[in-house]
Amino acid sequence: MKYEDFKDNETLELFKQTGGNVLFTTIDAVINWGRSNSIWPLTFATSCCGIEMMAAGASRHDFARFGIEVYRASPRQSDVIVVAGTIVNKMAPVLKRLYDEMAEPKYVIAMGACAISGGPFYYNSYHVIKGVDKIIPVDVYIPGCPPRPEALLYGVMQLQRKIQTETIRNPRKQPDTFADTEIK
Amino acid sequence: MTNEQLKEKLLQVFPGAVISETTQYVTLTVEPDKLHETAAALKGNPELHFDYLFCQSGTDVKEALGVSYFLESTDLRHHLLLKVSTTNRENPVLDTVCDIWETANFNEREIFDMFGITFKNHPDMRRMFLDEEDWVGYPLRKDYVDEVNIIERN
Amino acid sequence: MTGNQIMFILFSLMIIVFSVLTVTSRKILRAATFLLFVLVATSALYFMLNYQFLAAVQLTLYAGGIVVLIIFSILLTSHIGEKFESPALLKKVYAGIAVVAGTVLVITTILSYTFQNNNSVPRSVDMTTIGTDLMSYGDNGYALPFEVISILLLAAMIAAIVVAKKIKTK
Amino acid sequence: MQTGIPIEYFLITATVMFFAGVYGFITRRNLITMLMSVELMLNAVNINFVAFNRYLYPNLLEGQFFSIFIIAVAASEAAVAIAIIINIYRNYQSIDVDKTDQMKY
Amino acid sequence: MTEEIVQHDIEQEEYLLNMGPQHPSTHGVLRLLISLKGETVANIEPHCGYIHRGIEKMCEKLTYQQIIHLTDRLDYLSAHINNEAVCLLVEDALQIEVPERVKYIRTIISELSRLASHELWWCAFGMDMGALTTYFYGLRDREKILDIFEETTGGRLLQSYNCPGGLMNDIHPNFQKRIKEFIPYFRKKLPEYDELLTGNVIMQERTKGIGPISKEDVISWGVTGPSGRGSGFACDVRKHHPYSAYDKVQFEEILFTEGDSLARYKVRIAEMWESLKILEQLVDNIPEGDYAVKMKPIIKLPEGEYYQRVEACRGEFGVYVISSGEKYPVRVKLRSPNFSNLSALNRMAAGFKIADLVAVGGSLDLVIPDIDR
Amino acid sequence: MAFSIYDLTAFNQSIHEALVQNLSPFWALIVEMTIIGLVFLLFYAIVGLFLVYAERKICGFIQNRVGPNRVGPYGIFQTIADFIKLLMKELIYIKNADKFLFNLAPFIVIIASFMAIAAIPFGLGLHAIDFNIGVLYVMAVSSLGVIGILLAGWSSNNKYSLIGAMRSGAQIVSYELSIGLSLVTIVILSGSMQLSTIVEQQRNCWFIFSGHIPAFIAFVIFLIASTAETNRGPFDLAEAESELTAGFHTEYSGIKFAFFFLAEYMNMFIVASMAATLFWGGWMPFHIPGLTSFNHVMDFIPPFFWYMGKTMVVIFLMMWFKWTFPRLRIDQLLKLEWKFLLPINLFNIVLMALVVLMGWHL
Amino acid sequence: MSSESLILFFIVAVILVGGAITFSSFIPPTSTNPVKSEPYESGIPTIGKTWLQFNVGYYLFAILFLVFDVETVFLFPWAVVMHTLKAQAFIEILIFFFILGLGLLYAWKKHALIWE
Amino acid sequence: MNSIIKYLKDLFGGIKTLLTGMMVTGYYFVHPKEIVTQQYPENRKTLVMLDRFKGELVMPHDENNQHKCTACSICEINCPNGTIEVISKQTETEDGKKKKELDTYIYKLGMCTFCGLCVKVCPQDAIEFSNEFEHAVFDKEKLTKTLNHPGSSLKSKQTAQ
Ligand code: SF4
Ligand code: SF4
Ligand code: SF4
Repeated sequence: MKYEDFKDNETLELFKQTGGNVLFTTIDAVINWGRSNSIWPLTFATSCCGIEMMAAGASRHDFARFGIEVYRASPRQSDVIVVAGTIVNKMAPVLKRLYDEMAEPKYVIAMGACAISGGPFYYNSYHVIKGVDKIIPVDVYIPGCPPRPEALLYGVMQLQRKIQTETIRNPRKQPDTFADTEIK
Repeated sequence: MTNEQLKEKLLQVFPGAVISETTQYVTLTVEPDKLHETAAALKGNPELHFDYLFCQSGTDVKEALGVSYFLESTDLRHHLLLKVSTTNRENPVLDTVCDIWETANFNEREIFDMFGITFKNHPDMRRMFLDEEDWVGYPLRKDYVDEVNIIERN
Repeated sequence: MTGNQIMFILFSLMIIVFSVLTVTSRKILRAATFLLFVLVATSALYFMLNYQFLAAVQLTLYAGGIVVLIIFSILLTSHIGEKFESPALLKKVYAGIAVVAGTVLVITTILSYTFQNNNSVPRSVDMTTIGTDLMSYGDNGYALPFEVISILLLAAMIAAIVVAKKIKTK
Repeated sequence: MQTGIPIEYFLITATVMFFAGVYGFITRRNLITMLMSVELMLNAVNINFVAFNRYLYPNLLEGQFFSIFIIAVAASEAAVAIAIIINIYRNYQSIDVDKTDQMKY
Repeated sequence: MTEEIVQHDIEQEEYLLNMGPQHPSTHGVLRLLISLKGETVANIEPHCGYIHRGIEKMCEKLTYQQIIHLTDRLDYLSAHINNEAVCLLVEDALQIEVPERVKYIRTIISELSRLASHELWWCAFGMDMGALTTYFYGLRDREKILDIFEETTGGRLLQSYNCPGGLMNDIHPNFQKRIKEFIPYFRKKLPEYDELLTGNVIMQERTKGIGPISKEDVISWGVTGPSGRGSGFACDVRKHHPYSAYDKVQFEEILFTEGDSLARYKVRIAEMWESLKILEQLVDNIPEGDYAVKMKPIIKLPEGEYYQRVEACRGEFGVYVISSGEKYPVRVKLRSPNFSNLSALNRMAAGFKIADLVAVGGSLDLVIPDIDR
Repeated sequence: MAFSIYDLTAFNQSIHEALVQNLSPFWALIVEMTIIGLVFLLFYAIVGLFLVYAERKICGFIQNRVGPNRVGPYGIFQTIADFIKLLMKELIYIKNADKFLFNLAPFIVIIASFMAIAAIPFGLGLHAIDFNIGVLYVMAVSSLGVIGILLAGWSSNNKYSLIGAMRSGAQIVSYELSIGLSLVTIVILSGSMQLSTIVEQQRNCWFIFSGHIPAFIAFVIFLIASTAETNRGPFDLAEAESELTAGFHTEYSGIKFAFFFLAEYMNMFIVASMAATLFWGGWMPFHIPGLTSFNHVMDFIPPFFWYMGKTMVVIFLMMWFKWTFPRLRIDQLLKLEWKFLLPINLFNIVLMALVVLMGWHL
Repeated sequence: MSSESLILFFIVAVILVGGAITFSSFIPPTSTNPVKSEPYESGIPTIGKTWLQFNVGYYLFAILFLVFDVETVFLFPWAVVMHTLKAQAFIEILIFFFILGLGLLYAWKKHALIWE
Repeated sequence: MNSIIKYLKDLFGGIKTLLTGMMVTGYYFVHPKEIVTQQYPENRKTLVMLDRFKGELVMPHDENNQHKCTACSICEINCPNGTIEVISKQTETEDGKKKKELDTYIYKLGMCTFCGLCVKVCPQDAIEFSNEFEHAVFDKEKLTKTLNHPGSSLKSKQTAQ
């Protein structure tokens, strides 16, 4: 897919850092190539969006083409956490814990309206987190309720593009605001 | 059994019972202190034999906290709505029926969680969904307010 | 210095260091791991001496069998945080003295004795020889011990099962 | 054949190993570690056998056979010993010799 | 003194093991706190609420049309059927007779939902058992159904196709054609399911006699749906309280009496055949007519209490509404089948191994958001 | 013989001689072995990566999908990307874990499999070390891997790991017996334990044919047992994802996890090679006695390809198993071994001895 | 090639594996937070000890394994000479098997082969 | 004897079931044409969404940059979760009458549940769903969209008819 076909290129440009000598750029390119083509997700699905995530992994859409089919059940070995579904107050500490237990570098995809903003449960709900970006830093947002599997694939490609902007000398910093978010 | 027959039968078994009828189900209203014995009789009486509690719901209507039990007999195929309510909002206590219908075990925990109705003799009276340690209040009550989490839609 | 010598030094050092560690480590599973290293190094010595079958037996039975069994039982009986309290100082000292004395004594004896290197033609130790010896009766035959081993194994198996059997009266 | 390595070296290695086993056997109070010490001693003996065989009687196989049989016996011994140890553990919740001899059946 | 060897005679302290909230075998965010003795499960304590979204509370602030979009998200695999319950309730309360066409279409889509749901269950169950390929075959066939959904309703998983009084829009012209293509296709594929998993000796060994529960217990615990019918509890709402077009079709209520995981498994497989049968009977006979009756823009139910039960994919789904005559309901209670089914898990799986717990959990086919609501 | 054109012994010899002439014997050995070690390690890594890729493609095709295809043509660089990723991933240390053992475990696992590969004949003269006890050696060395697994499970300070480790420990040691005994069956037939001799003896007829029924039984048992020994489905209880998340390596991240992963595939490769070598004649071409011209054609396929081809067929079988069958439960698994495979195996040995005794094997 | 070569083999492997691990423990980005080094248990803090009292059943299999392992090892030399010694070896092994078969039978009868 | 026969029957029966299973997977392995994978980013050119697919809410504008929305806010009220915000402005027409007109039609894509109520209730049919699904972004703000194009105006009645 061509660069122009993607959405939100403006934000991507912000991520891109200039500079670095040739050696580092090459190394970066190699490492980023490896990282972006081997994004192993954590088996983490809370509700309806999880089913579409499963569907994305199945034969019709075949996640595996991107090399992403290696679902790891242990956060130690996974690279991306796809928050597929609603996160409620009781689940939030768990999610945060899982995120914390993952090994760097780690990424987060917020899949579906619930993960982005609480979606259908934004108003009048007493137990839903209004967007996972309140507890963990999110890299890519995929709207939809649920997003169709292609949309998830598209989101993954967006994440790949984002990973490719990283440099080894200046890895993506975890925003300080999240370092010690206290979840009640 | 038709609803009419059922009503007669009920009056036979529980003389002086308060019986009404919604569009669907015969409704039997009991006092909290009679609840357990009525329930036991409903299941135990071979001609009523309500062995299947298919829905148990807490209610909060007009001052009274209550519980509705939807009963069905799996062999006689008749239905009953059993209702009980208490006006004590501070410390509502009802008898448990989970020794009669096992499914009440979880349902009563849920009702406790959502309405704060405590069930006497329940083996495991804890919150079902919300955090046991630090959740305050009973969300499904009409007077529940929660400024932190709820965003009201104007 | 030849390769052989270097390797010998390597392995004997390994054996010595790890056997000392085995008996002094305060974490039991580590001790077992050190024991494993000792046994593997021993088997490497056998390889050096060209007793390949023996070395493989050492690896299979000692390293792959006994150590696995020991580790299993450790996994069953002790907990990761557990450490032995180090033995009483006095005991340590006594044992140390006795052991050092014994070692010195034996080593001096060994050193003072001159071994007669036998220069007769080494017998080849390929599998056929071993097998034939093991199967034959007579002077160089080990048929009897071979059968006896089976009885030993039978006994061990029955013993283990009997011991492991639950005793209900308790 | 093994030029350059005198037999004494083998014997010394075995000696140290043996006495390490002895030390462990004396100081350790844990049955499993004691068993491990015993294995060390047996192993030291094995090395001796093999060294003697190779250096002094290269035309025979006795040393090797002895070692093999020792290993087999050691295995059987370990099997039974572990069975006993586990049994002790079941009954006393401990495999410490000091504790186990206080608690009589 | 018995001669038998019992290996766990140590006063084994029970130890606790967490399964979930993030665990592949709990199919979502259920947390099971398991007390183990050795590898035997002594007790299972389900901890729910990791996806409790307070839907019942939210319903009190929504109109009846809007409730639909929340019932979708309860048991998302039988989204359409849940919606149907709400719609039927409203229609009953207002005494509206919906056109026959609507009834037929609703029934067809319900059965398609059931097929899709059972296929997903099959693949998830296979995965639980460690047969990883089932996952792909099940979802492959499910996609065909999703295509039918998408073409007509615009949604793959959550259709929001029902509305009080009828349907959101008419069926797509291709609807019948696609179903007629699908039926023979799936009739060919379904035997493969049996060849791959059902007959497999390992699978049989692992499920036969595992997690048994008697009919009395099933009734008492309120276990419904295929799980209940695996124990011989005749609880098919479609049969006993027919709604929509179910009184016009011939189908069997699948009953098995063993009550073990294998029976629950077989019920679902057999139900897929039944669903195909129902589809065949209906698909050619969709009557002409409107796809919805005209409703007032604001629906107010007369004061009173209403209850509607339907047969969702996992059991009996019920909606209980107390109305005060306003446009918002006073109380909405959603009787979710999974909640009751979960409560019996301890009864079924205690005394078996952890691996069996997974098998039993798989055979119950739990959908956690439906439990937590 | 025609295939002697592929004999690499002379080639090896010349390298050896060049080294010996130019360096002192000690250094010659060191250099030689380092070269061989590096070559083997490279081979090891390539095979490992390839197997991972193959597995993903094969299961893709079995499951009606295409598998990795976006990284390089047909996705062949997929596993390399994975490897780079894993190499650049943080290593996590677990609180209260026994750091020494925690780090040691992957070493043991990977070195055990690496040492085993040294004895396998890949082709005529393509042999790192040709022991006269080769069969026993491979068995001995690969049996050490289980220690690594046990250590990994225990030292992670994690319940899932511990259960996983205990399970796979019990499983591996049990099935090792079956492997050993089916190897014995073949040793009876060949009368040698040297792998090169065993291969040589199959010049005219592979053992699986010349050994009649007992060899076939032994092969089946070997296949089952080696699938179990390598912790692969349907025997993958140790990492039974639906019960124990990731089993004994739950707490391992990054490259250490990669080593476990790699070792699993390499063990598979080793047992497959053993199966190919012992039962299907290793690098020996397929010969039908009597059909000389056919045999000649076969001879022109280089031995290495024969060897690889056979190994891959066995590996494919194992993958096929994995992607078809449900997982066994631990007690069923042990029952299978102790109540079925072991007695059948013992019986089979006697049968084979009888075959040899009667001279039917020729 | 001599068996010493094994050792070099071994050393090469150790160095490369160790090198990879060392590389990987310094170069990649790291982050620290309090829960990262806690054991993972489905996203919930671990309850109780992480060490479990295991089903003791496992060790019985380990013991039986050891016994049979010894047997296997002794079978190898026999197997090699089966060709040459023929009947003599055959008879000896029959005796050997008979005795061990008794053991297996015993274990079977005592239900030692069933896992709890 | 019977038990032995049963044992063998079980054994071979079991093996047969295993082989049946392997036949199924093996069949698919050797039939690559059964592969159902649609290769999404590669097939993007040819990918046709089913026309009712609800991907995103849009407000169609005609060539004069005119839309049909009268800013009546019915969709806003009917939306179950407040995804839509209709901001209207009062304008004066030539003849001096006050008239409500659409100022901004805010649609929060990150919240929409695609229930379709808004489209259904809109009296003017001013909004509809598009098939677009490639929405993933790095910045959440990008998901809040203004549906009416800048400078657009209400379609006059005549042209609408
Ligand atoms: S965004 Fe929609 S589909 Fe996804 S979890 Fe939330 S409600 Fe379910
Ligand atoms: S879109 Fe339709 S319903 Fe919404 S404000 Fe405009 S005209 Fe009214
Ligand atoms: S589709 Fe539903 S959620 Fe989305 S804007 Fe329309 S009414 Fe609101």
